[in-house]
Amino acid sequence: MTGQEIVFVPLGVVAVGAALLVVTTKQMVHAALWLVVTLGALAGMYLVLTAEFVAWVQVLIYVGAVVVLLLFGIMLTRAPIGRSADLDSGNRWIALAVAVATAALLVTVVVQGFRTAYVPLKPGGGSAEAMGAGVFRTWVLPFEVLSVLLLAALIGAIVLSRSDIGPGPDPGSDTGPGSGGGSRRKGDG
Amino acid sequence: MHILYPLVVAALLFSIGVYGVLARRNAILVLMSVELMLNSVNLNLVTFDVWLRDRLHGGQVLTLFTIVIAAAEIGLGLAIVLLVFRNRESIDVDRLRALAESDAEPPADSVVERQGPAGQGDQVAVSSRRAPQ
Amino acid sequence: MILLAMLAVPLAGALLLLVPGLRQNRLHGTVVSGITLILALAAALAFDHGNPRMQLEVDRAWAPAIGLRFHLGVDGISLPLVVLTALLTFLCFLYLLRHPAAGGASPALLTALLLVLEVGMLGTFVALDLVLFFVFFEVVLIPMYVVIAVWGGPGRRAAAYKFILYTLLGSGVLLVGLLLVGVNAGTLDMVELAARHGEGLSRGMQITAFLLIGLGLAVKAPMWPLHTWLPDAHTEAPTVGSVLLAGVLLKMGTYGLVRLALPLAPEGAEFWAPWLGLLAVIGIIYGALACLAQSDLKRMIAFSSVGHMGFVLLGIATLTPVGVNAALFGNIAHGLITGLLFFLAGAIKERYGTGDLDELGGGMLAKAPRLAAILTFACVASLGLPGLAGFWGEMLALLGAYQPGAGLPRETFVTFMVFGGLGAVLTAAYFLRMLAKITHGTPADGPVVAGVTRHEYAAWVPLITLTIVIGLWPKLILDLTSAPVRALLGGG
Amino acid sequence: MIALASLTVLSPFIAAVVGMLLGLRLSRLLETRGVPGHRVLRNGPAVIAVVASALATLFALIVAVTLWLDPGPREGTLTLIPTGTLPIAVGLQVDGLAAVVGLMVCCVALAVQVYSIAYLAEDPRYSSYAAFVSLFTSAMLLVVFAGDLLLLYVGWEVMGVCSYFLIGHHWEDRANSRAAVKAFLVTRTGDVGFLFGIFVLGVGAGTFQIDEVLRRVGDLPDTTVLAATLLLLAGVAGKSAQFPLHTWLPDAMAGPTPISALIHAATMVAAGIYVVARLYPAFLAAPTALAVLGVMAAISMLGAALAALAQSDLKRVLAYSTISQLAYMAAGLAVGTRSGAVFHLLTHGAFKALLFLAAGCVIYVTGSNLLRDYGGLREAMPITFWSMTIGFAALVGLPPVSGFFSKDAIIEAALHAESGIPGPVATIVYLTLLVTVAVTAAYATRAWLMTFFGTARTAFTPREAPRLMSWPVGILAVPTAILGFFGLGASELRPHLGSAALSLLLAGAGGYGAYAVWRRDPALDPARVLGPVRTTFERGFHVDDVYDRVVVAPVRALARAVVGVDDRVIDRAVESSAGVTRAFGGLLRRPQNGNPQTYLTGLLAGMAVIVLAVVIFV
Repeated sequence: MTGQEIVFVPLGVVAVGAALLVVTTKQMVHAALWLVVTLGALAGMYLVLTAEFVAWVQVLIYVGAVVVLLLFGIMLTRAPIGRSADLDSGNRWIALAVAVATAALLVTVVVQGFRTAYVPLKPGGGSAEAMGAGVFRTWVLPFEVLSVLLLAALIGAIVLSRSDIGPGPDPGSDTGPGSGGGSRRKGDG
Repeated sequence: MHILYPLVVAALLFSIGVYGVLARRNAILVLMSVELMLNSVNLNLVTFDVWLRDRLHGGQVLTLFTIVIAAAEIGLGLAIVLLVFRNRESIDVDRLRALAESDAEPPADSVVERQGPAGQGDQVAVSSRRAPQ
Repeated sequence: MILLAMLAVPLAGALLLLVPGLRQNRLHGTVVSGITLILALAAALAFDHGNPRMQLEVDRAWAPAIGLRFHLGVDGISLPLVVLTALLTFLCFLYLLRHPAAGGASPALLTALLLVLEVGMLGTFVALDLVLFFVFFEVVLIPMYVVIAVWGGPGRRAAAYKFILYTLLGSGVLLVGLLLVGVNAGTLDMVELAARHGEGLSRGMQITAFLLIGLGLAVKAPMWPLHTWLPDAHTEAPTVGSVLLAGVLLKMGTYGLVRLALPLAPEGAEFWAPWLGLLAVIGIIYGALACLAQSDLKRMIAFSSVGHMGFVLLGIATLTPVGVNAALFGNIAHGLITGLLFFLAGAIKERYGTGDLDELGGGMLAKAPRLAAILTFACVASLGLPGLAGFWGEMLALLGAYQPGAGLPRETFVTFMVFGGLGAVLTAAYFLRMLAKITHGTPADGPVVAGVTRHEYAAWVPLITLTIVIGLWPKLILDLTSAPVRALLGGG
Repeated sequence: MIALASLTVLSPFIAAVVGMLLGLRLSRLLETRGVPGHRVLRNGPAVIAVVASALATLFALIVAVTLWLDPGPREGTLTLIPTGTLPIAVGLQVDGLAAVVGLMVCCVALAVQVYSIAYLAEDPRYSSYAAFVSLFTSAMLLVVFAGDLLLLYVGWEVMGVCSYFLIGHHWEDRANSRAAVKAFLVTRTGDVGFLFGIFVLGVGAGTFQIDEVLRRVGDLPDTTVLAATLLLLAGVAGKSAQFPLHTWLPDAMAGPTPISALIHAATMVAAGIYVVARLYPAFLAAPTALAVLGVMAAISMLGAALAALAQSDLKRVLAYSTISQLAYMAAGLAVGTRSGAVFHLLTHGAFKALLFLAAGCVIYVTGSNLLRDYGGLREAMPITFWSMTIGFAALVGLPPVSGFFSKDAIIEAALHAESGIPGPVATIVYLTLLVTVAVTAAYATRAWLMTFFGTARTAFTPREAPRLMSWPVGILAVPTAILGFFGLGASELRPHLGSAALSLLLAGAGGYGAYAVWRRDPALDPARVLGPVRTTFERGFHVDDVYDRVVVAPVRALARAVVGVDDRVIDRAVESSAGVTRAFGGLLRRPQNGNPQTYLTGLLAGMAVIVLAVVIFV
C-alpha cells in the first residue's frame, strides 16, 4: 500500500460513513452537517488525486454554498430541529434492497473491470493554472453556455420562489395558476 | 495508487445516494442524497481524468461544471421545494400524490360528469382534499 | 377483376362523400350500392356453375415481405353470400330514401358508413388470404359500431360498446388462430391451405387452431353462450343496422367456419365437432325458449337468430357435405328472412312508436293488413315452413345430424337431432305466439296506422320473392354449393 | 300421366298465388265491367279458386280413369336436388291409391269452394280465404302424388300452416287464434317425429324415393324399420288427430265450417291415414308399430266417440266423430286391411264432408253452433235434412249407404287380423270397434234428433240454406249413399253376414238407447243421462288440462327461467368481465399511486436488473 493509499483510504471511510449518516440520521440539521463532512472528505480525496483546484472549488461551492442553502431550506420549511420520527418513507426496505443491489453491481463491475489499473499520481495536473488554461482555451464554449444556464436558473429560482407574479387571473389564489405559470417559464428558460 | 479505491468509494457513495433518494421522505433530504450521487460521479470523473492523463483535463473541467450546475440545481430545487411547501404545507415526497389519478373509481359512463370539477384545476381539488390530513 | 370493381365501387362511393357537393345527394348511396349490386349480379352471371373451383380470381402481391397476397375469388360457397350482401345493402339504401334513420347526425355519414360496411362484408366473402380475410372481417366492425352508437335507440352506447368489445375479443382470438395456421403451414393462401386439408399441421396444432378460429368466429355467429351482445345490439340498432347485422354480419362467422376452420384443421374439427354441435343445439333450444318469454319484438327476433344460427352451426358440426350445405343454405335463408323481419320490426316501431308486444296490442291484421300479412309471411318463413327458404337449412342440418361424418359419435348427434327437432317446434311456438299477440284480436282504438309505402315494398318484395323462389326451388343454391363443399371436406 | 298429376297439384297452387295477389283486383274488374248474372260471379277470388278446383278435379278424374283402364303405378322425376348426401327427387308417382284419394280430395275441395261462396259471401278477406283453401288442396294433392318422402313432407307441413291460417280465419276472436296456434303446434310436434321417421327410413334405404324405399324395406334391419315406422306414427297421430295428439281437432272447429269439412274429410286428417297406407309395406315389416297403431286407434276410437256423446256443439260432435272414424281407419290398417281402411277413408271423406257442409247449413240458418238451440228443422230444410240423414246413416254404418260397407270390411278384418300384430291387441281392437259402433249410433242419433226433430228451441227463421250451399250438400249425398257399392268389386270389401249383423245389432241398440232417452222429453238433451261423467266426456277426458299442466306450463316456466338465466347469469358474466378487467387494472394501478419515490424505486430497480442482465449475458 502506497502512502497515497494510506491517506486515501481513511478519507474514503470517512466519506462513506458520513454519507451513511446523512441518509440515516433522524435529525435534519445533522444530515446537513454530515453532508459537510462527506463533501469535505471528498475534497480531501480530490487533493490526494492531485486535483487541487477541484478540491478547493468543492470546498467553496459545496461546503460553503450548497450546504448553507440546504440549511436555509430546512429552516424555511420549518423542519423540526431535533429528532423527528418520520424522515424515512414507507419503502425504506425496498430502497435498501435497490441500493445494496446497485452497490453490489457497481462494485463488482468496477472490481472486475479495473483490477490491475493504477493511477499514476504526478503533482500539478490539477493546479489552478492547468485548470484555467483548460477552461478558457479548450472548454470556453461550454463555459459560456454554462453561464447562460446559470442565469436561467437564477431567474427560474426567483420566479419560483416569488408568489406575487404569474399569469393567474386571480392573484388571491396563489396556488394552482401560480405554479403552473412558474413551471412554464422554467421550461422556457 | 490503485484505481479501485476511488472507484469503490464512488460506487458506495452513489449507492448511498440511491438509498437516500428512495428512502427519505423529506424533499430536502432527497436533495442532499442527490448531491451525494453527484459527488460520486465527480469523484469518478476526477479519477479517470488522472488515470487517463488527459491533457485537456476534460474530466476535471467537467467536474467543475458539474459542481456549478449542482449549485444551480440545488438553488432551483430548493425554490421548488419552498413553493411546494407554501402550497401544501408539507414537503414529504410520498405525500405529494398529484401525479396519481383521483381516487374516485370512475363509473363506466361518467366521462362527462368527471370533466366538471376537473376544469377548476386538479391541484386545487387535491390540495383541498389533502389539507385536513 | 369484377370482384375488384365490386369492392372498389362502394369504397369510392364512400370517399366521394368527402366532396361537399355530393353530400346533399340523397340518391348517392342508392346509386352506388345499385352499381355494386349490378356488379355482384354480373359476377354471378360470369360464374361458371359447373366448376367447383375458385373463379374470377384476382391475385396480386400485397406485402411480399411477409407473404401477404391480395387474393380474391368466388366459388359456389361464397357467391350466394356475395349476392345476398349486395342485395341487402341496396335494399337498405332504398329503404333509407323514404325512411331515414332517426338521429341528429348527417345522413351522408350514414351513407358513407354503410358503404364502408359493404366493402368489408363483400371483402370478407371474396378474400382468399388469411390476413386479407381478417382485415375485411375487421373493417366491418367500426362502421357498425358507429351506426349503432349514433343512430341507435336509448341504450345505444352500452349496446355499441358491448358489440364492439365482444366482437373485437373474438377477432383477437381469430387472428391468433389464423396466424398459428399461417405460420405453421408456411402460407397464408386459403386455396392452397384448403387443398392441403391440414397436411403439415400436427394434430395438436390443428385442435388448437380450430379452437381459436372457431371461438373467434363463434362470437360473430353467434354461438351460445357467446351471444349476449346480439340482443342488445339488435334492439338498439337502427333498422338498417339490424338488417345488415342479422342479414350479413352473422353470416361472416359461419361462413368463416366453413371456409377456414373446416378445411384448414380437419382433425381439429373432428375433435371439436361434438362440442360445437352441443352448443349449437343448446343455442337452438335456448334461443327458442328465450323468444317465448320476450316482450320486445326486436329482441325476440334477435334471439330467434341465435336459434337459427344454432341450426347452421349444427349443420357445420356434422362435418358432412349435407350438413355444410345446410349451413350455407341456412345462411342465405336466414339473411333473407331475418332481414325482412327486421325491416318489418323497424316499420312497426316507426308506426306504433314501440316494439313492445304488450303495448302493440292486437289486431294489426285489421289496422294494417298488408304490413301484418307480410309480417305473418316472414314469421312463417322463419319458423321453417317447407316451400319457403327457412325449411331446407333446418331440415338438411337435422338430416346431417342423423348421419354425421365418419369419426363422430353417431348417438350423440342423433340426440342433437332430436333436440333440434324440439327446437323447431318451439320456434313455431314463439312465432305463432307473437303473431297471435299482435296481429290477431280486435284492435284497440288509436291513430290510423299508415299503410305500406312504395319504398317499403321496393325493399321487401325482393326479399319475399327470393324467400319463395329459393324455398320452392332449393336446387338453385344446393347446386352451387354441393360441389365446392364436397371438395372442401376432402371428398372427391 | 305424370304431367296430368302435376297439373292437378299445380292448378290449385297457381290459383292460390294468383288469387292472393290478384283476386281483389279481379273482383273490382268484374264489378266495373258489370258482368251479368248472379253477384257470385263477380267474386273474383272465388271464381279463380273454383275454376282451378274444377280443373284439378277434371285432371284427377282423367288420371283416375286412365289408371282404371290401365292399372299399374307410374312415376316421373323432374329433377334431383343434390343435398350432399341422398338427393331429393322432385317427382310424382301415381298408382291406384293415389288416383282415388286424389280424386276424392279434388271433389271435396271443389264442393267446399263452391259452398264457401255463399257461406262466406260477405267476408272481406275472401281472397286470402280462397287462396289458402286452394293452397291446402294443392298441398294435400302433393302429399297424395309425391314420389319422394321429403317432397311428401313439404306438402304435409304446408297443410299444417294452411290449417293454421284457415282455422284462424276469424282472428278477431282470440279463441280462434288460440285454436289455430294449437292446431299448428300439435301437428308440428308430430311432424318432427315424422321427419325423423323419414330420415331413418330414407337413410336406411339409401334413397328418399317412395317406391324404391318400399322395395328395399325387406332388406332393412328390423330395428330400423321399427324406429322409422314408430316415428312416422308420431306424425300420423298428429295429422290424423289420434290419441295422444288429437286435442287440436275439436278446437279446430273454430274455423269456418267449410274449412272443417275440408280438414276433416279431404285433407289434413286424411293425410295421416293415407301415408300409412302409402308406406304400408314398411309398416307390415314392423308389426310392433302396427300394434302401437292399433292401441292408439282403440283409445282414440272409443274415447272420441264417448266425448262426442256429450258435446253440446254440433261441430264438436262431428269433430270427435272424425277422430273416432279416423281411428277406424287406423284400426283397419293395424289389422291388415289396407283396402278396407282406404275404402273407409273415401266413404268417410264423402259423408264427413257432407255432414259438415250440412251442419254449416244448419248453423247458417240458426246462427248458432249449439245443439240445444236447434230443433224441428226437418220440415224447413228438406235437402239438408235428407242429406244429413244419409250422412249420419253412413256414419253409423247402416246399410245400404257407404259407411256400412267400409266399416264392415274393417270389423271383419279385425276378427282375423292378418297383419302380424299380437293376438291380444287384435282382440282389443276388435272389441273396441264393436263397442264404438254402438256409441257412434248413440251420438249420431242424439245429434240427428236434437237438430231436426222436436220443436225449435230458440227463435230463428227456419228456411233452406242458399242453393250454393244446399246443392253441394245434396250432391255429396249421392256418393255418400252409393260409394259403398263400389266395394262390391273387391272380395275383401264385400260385406260379411256375421259381422254385419253383429254391428247392426249394436248400432241399433245404441241408436235406440239415444232415441228412448230423447223421447222421454224431446226438449232436453239426451246426454243428461250420462250424469256426472258428462263433464268428463264433454271436456275430452281432460286431456287438454293435462297437457296444459305437463307441457305448456313447464315450457312457459322454462322460457321465463331461460330469460332470467340469460340476464342474470350469461349476460352478467359478460358484463362483469368488464368489472373484472377494471379491477385487474386497479391492481396494476396500485403502484401508480402518485408517489414519485415509488416510481423511482421501480425505475432504479429495473435499471439494476437490466444492467445485471447485461453484465451476466453480454
